[in-house]
Amino acid sequence: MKKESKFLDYIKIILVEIVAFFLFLFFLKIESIWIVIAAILLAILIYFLSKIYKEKFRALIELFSRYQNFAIGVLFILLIIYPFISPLIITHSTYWMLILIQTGIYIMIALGLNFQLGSTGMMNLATAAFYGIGAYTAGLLALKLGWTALLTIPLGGLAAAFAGLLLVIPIYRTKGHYLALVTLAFGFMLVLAADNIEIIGGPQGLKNIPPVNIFGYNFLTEIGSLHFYTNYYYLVLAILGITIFIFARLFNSWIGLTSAYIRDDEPAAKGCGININLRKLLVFVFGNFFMGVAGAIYAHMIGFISPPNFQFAQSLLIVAIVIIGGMDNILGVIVAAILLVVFPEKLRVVTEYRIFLYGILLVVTLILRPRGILPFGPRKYDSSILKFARKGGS
Amino acid sequence: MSSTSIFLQIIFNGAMLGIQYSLIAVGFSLFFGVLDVINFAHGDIFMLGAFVSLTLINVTGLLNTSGATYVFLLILVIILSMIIVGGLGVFFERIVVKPVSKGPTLMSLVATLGLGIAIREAVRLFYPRGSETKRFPELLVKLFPGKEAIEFKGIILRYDNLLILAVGIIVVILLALYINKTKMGLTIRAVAQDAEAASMMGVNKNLIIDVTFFIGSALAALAGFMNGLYYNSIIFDMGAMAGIVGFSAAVIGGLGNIYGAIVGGFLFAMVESLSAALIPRGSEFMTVIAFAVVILFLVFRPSGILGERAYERV
Amino acid sequence: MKGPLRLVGLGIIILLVFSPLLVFNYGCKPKEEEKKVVKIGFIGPLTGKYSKMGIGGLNSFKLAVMQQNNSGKNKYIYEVVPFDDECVPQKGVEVATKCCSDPEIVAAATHYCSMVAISCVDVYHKFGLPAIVWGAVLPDITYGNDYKEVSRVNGTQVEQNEFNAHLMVDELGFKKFCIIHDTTDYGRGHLKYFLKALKKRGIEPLSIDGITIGQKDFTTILTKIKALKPEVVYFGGLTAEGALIKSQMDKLGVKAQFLGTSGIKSDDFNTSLGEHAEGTICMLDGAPIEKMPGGLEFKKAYEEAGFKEPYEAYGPFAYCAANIIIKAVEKVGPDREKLVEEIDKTDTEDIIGRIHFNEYGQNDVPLVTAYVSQDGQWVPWEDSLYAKGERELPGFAYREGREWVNPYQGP
Amino acid sequence: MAEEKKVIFYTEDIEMRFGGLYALKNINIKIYENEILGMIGPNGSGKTTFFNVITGFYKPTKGRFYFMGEDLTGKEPYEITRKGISRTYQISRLCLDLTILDNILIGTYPVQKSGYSDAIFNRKKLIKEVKKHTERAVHLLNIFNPDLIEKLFVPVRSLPHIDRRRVEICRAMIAEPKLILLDEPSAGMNADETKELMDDIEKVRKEMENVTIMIIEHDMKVISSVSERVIALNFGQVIAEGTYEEVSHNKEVIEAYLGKEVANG
Repeated sequence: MKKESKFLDYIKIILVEIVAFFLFLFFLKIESIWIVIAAILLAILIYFLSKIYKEKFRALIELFSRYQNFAIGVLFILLIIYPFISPLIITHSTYWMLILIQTGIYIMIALGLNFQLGSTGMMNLATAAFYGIGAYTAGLLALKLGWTALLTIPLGGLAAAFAGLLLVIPIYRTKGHYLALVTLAFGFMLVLAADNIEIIGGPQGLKNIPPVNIFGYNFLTEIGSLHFYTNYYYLVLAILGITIFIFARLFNSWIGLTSAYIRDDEPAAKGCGININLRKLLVFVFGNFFMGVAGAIYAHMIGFISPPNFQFAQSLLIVAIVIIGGMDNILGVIVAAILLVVFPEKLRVVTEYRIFLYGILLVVTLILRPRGILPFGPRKYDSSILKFARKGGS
Repeated sequence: MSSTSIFLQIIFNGAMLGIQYSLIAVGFSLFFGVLDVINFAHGDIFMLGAFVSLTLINVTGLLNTSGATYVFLLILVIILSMIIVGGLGVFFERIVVKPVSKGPTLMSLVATLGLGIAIREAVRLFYPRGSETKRFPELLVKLFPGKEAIEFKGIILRYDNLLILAVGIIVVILLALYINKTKMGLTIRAVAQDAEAASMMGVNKNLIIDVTFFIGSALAALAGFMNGLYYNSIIFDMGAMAGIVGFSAAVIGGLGNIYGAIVGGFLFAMVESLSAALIPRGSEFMTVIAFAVVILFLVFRPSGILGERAYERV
Repeated sequence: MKGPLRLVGLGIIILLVFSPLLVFNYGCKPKEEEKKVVKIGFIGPLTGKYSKMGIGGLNSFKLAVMQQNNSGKNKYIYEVVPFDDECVPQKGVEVATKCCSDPEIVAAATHYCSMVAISCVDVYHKFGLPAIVWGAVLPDITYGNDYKEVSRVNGTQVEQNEFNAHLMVDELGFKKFCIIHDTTDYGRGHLKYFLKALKKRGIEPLSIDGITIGQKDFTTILTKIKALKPEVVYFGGLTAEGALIKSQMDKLGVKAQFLGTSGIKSDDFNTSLGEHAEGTICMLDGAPIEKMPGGLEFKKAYEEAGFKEPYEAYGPFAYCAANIIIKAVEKVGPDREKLVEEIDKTDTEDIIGRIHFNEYGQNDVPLVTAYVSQDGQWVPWEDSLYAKGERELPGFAYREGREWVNPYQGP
Repeated sequence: MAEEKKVIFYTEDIEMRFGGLYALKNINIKIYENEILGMIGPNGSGKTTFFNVITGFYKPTKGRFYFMGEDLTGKEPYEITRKGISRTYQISRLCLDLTILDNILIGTYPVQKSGYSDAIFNRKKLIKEVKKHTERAVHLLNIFNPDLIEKLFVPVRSLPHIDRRRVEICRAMIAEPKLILLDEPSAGMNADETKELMDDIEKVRKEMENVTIMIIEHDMKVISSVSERVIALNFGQVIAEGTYEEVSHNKEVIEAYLGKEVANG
C-alpha cells in the first residue's frame, strides 16, 4: 500500500514536469504576439488557480519538496533530452538554444551575485565587469598561449575572484549604498580601461577565440544533425548543475547562516563572534569566481568579446534577476533569470515598447511582491536535522 | 592664451557643470534623508525637467515675444516646469518610491531603476520624435542684446552662462535658508537626522516626504532646464549618466547632508574638468578618474566630506 | 492526494489545448502557390538610439523586395524577415544566430553599427549565411577576415578619410588640424585612417583627444584646442557628440572649421544645432540621391510606397543589398552555399552606380561625397554656395584673421 | 563577601566621551566568577554604553579592561566574543526572517569547525556538528519554553516578545561563554512576563554553574530576586556598589531615581 502510493507520487511528479516542459517548449515556439499574450494570461490564470486551490497547490509543493531529489533528477533528464526534442517543435531551435545557454550563463552569474547580495547583503554593481574579467582572461590565455579550455575556464574564474581582492579595502570600510557605489565605479573603470588598453584589443575586443576543445573533442563538432551549440548547452548544463549544487550546500551550512546574519544585522553578527570583514571578503571572492567562469565559457562559445558586452546595463540585469527572484533563494534566481532573459526575447515582437515594458515589469513586480517572487525559506541543513527536530518536539 | 587663463577657463567650465551636478545631488541626499532610499529614477526626473520646459517654451510661444513679456514668460516657464516636475516627482514617490521603500533597501534600488527606465522610454516613445536629439533654444542670449560674452585675457565668460551660474547659486542659497530658517525646513532636517524621534514628536512624516520629493524634483527640473540652456541640446537618455553622477556627488558629500551634496557636486565636476585638462589623454579617462576619486573618498572618509561619523546604534 | 491528481489533469488539458497549435503550424505549411516563397533577412538597429538609421534601411530594403515581387518577372516570392540588433554587440550575435538558424532564410543584409557587425561576422561564417553589410564602415569587417560569406556594398573609413584629407588639404589648403574622436571602434577607426591620410600629405595634427560616448561636456578639451589655434577641428564620431562639440566650440569662441565624418551626416545634426551647424563639412559614402544613377527613381518610389520615416544616409545601400541578393537567388536558387559563391562574384550596376566586390567582398567602387551644412541642409560640396565662392567657410575667415559672419540666421 | 572569590573581569578608569559629552567616567568595577551581578541606573546613565565598550562596539576614549587576566581593550567585538563574553541587546537583535533554530545556532559561531570545504565536500562532518548544536539548542529551549521546540523552523518574526527574548538569551548561552551580559532583558515586558523571565534566568543559573551573568536594569526591583551584587550608575559614574539592600537604600541612588520620576511627572 505504502509502496504503491510512493509509486503514484513519482508518476505525478513526472507528469507535472513533462507538462511544464512542453508548455515551455510551446512558449518558445510561438511567434505571434497574441499567443504570447495568451500565454501570459494563462500564467496569470494558473497563478489565481493556485490561490483558489491553495491547499491542493500546497500539497503539490509538499510533494515536490518531499521527493526533491527525484524531481530534480526528472528535470535533469528532461533538460538532457531537450536538444533532441526542440528541433521537432521549435522553428528557430538553434537560436533558442543560444538563448537558453545564455540564460544558463546568466543564472551562473546571478547565483554568484546571489551569494554576495542575496545571502550576505553585499551590493555588487560590477558583476558584468567580473564576468568580463573571466571572459578576457580565458580569451587571452587561449589566444596568446593556446591553453585549453580545461585550464582557461577555471583560470577565468580565479582571475575574477582575485580581481575582487582589489576591492578589499573598500569592502572593509564601506557597506550598503556606499559599497554599491564603489562597485559601480569599479565596473565603469574596468570597462573604460578595457576600451583603452590596446594589448587586449581596445574597443575591438578579442576576436577568433578558439572554441572549447577538451581531450581532442572540438566543440564546433556537430552532434548528428544537431547544431554545435548543443555541445555548449551540455557544458553549461553540467557546470550550472555543479554551481547550483555548491550553492545549495552552502546555503544549508554554517556559511549560509553566518552570511544571513551579516545581511540582516551586522552588529548582532559581530556580537556573535563573526569576523565580518573576513567573511565578506571570502563571500565576495567566492561569488566572483562563478561570474568569471561564466565569462570564460561565453568567450569560448561566441569567440568574440569586446567591452560593450560588459557594461553597466548587464550588471543591472543581473541585480534585477537576484532581487526579483527573491534574495537568497536559488530557485527564485533561476525563475527570475528565465523571466528576465527568455521572456524579453518573446517581447521582441513589440520591438519599440520592449524596454518600456521591461521597466514597468520591474516596478510592478516589486510593488506587488516586494520580497521578490520566491523569498527565501527556512534553512533545513539536512533532512536528518529536520527529522531530529520533529522528534525533539513530540 | 596663457596657462593661467586656460586654468581659469577650466575652473569656470567646472563650476558650470558643478552647479548642475549639485542641484541633482541635493535631491539624492534629501530623499535618502527622509526615506532611506536611493532614488535612481532621479536622473530621469532631471531629464523630464528639460523636456517639460522645452514643451512649455513651445506652448507659451516664448520665442516669439520680446521685452518685458519675454522676461515674464521665461520666468513663468521656469517656475511652471519646476512645479510640474515637482508634482510628477511626488506622484512617482506615491506610487513607486514610498511603497517599495518599506521593503529591503536594495529592492527600492532596483524598483527605482525600473522606474527610471520606464520614464526614459516613455519620453522616447511618446514625446514627438522622442528618440532624436532635441534642440533647446538659447533663451538667455536675448536678454543680452549686442555682446555675448566678457572676454578677459582669453577667458570667455558668456553672459548667459554667468546668469545660469548666478541663478544656480541663488537657488542653492535659498534652499539653505529654507532648510535652516523655516519650520518646514527644520522639520525636514529633523526627519532626515532621526525619523523615529521626529515622528514621536508628532511630525506628519508623509507630508514631509511629499514636500521633500517636491523640492528635490523641482531642483532637478531646474538643473534640467539649465542643462538645456548650457548645451542647447537635450536627449531622452541624458538622465542615466546624470543620475549616476548626482548619486556619486551626494555620496562624496555624505548622504543625507544637503551642503555635502552641493560640495560633492562641485568637487566631482572639478575633478572631471581638471583631469581632462591636466592629464594626457585625460578626456578619455576623466570619468574614470572622477570615479577613482569617489572610491578613495569612500575608503578614507566613508561617510563623505560633511557626513558625520556615525556611532553604530547597538 | 486528490489535489495533485486533478492538477495533473489540468495540465494535460492545457497540453491538449496547445497541441492543435503544433498541428496547425505543420499542417498549413504547403500553401497552394505557383511561386516558392524565399525568406531574406534584414538586421539593423530597429530600436534604441540609432533606430532611425535602421528603420530607414529596412524600409529601403523592403522597397527593393516589393518592387521585385510586383515585377512579375521573378521566379520566387520574397519575404523580408527583420531583426533588431539594438546596436548592442551581444544582441547582434543573438539575432544573427536567430537569422542564421532559420533554414528558410537564404541571405541577409546586415548591420548599421560597426561594433555589432564586427562581432557577428564569425556567426555568418560558422553558419554559412551570405551577409551583405549595408551600413557599417569599419574596414576590418571585410578586410579583417577572409570569409566569403561577408561582403559590403558601402565604402569604409579608408576611402572616406582619404577623400576627406584630399579635400581639406589638397583642395582647400588647410594645414593645422586638431582631432577629436570617440573611443569606440568607429571613432578610433576614423582616427587611424585620417591620421594615415594626413601623414601621406606630411601633416601632423596639433592634438588628438578621445571622448566617450554619452559624454556631454567638451569645454575642457576645446579650451585646450583653442589655445593651439587650429584651422580645422576634425571629429570622428556620431551626431550626438558631434552636435555638442560644434555648439560648445561656438560658445567658447573656437572659430576653426568643423569637419565631420559620415557619423554626423544626419538631419539631426542640422535640426539640433540650427544656425550653429552652418559651414560644417562632412563626408558620406555614395553620392547624393540626385546624383546617383538611379537615385531619383529610388526617391520617388520610396515616397510612393508610403513609408513614414526617411530612408536616411544608408537607405540606398540597403536597397542595393536587397537587389544583389534577389538577383543572385533568381540566378542560382535559394541555396546558401551557391548564394555565397554567387554574391561573392557580384559585379553589377545599381542605383548607386557600379558595385564590384573585391577578394575581401568589399565593394571597391566606393563613392564618397563631401557635404556642407548650408541653411540647415546638407548640400553636396560641389553644388554649395561655398564651393561657388558665394559664401565663405568659417575656417577660411579664421585662417585669414577675419570675423566670420554666419550667413544663416536659423529657421 | 567577595574576598575569597576570583575576579574574572575588571576595568581600569574606563572613560567614554562622545564629542564633549561624557557617557562614562572613571569606571572601575570588578566581576567575580560565577556571580550574578546587577547594574542599575536611570535611563541615559551609561549602562548600555558600558556594555558596548566592554564588548568592543565602542572604543573607550580612556582606560582599559581585562578579562581572565587578558587586556581586551581596543579588540574587535568578534575577538571579544571569541574569548568567552556574549551578550544580548536592549532592543532585541534577532534576525526576524530567520528561523528560531538559525537564530540560536548562530551563537555557536565561535565553536563552529566546518568551513567552506566541509560545507561542500564533507557534509557528514558538518551535519554531525549541526546535529550536536541543535541538540543543545533544544535542550536550552526546553528550559525556557518547551513550546518553542515545535517551532524550530518558524521565523522569529511570528513569536511574541517574551519568546524572542528567550531565543536571544539562548543564543547568548549556547556557546557556553564564561560571561553573559544581559542588557535590560525585561525591556518592553509587563510585570508577569518580567517575573517569568527572571525565573528562567535562575533556572539557567542552576543548569550552567560555571557561568557569570551581568544584568542591566533600569527598574531595580526586577533584579532584587536574581542578583547577588548590584552596581548603580548615574551620569556615567558609579554611585553605589554592594548588595541589593545596601544599594537600594543608598541616598544617592534614591535621589537619582526620584529625580527622574519628578522629571517625568
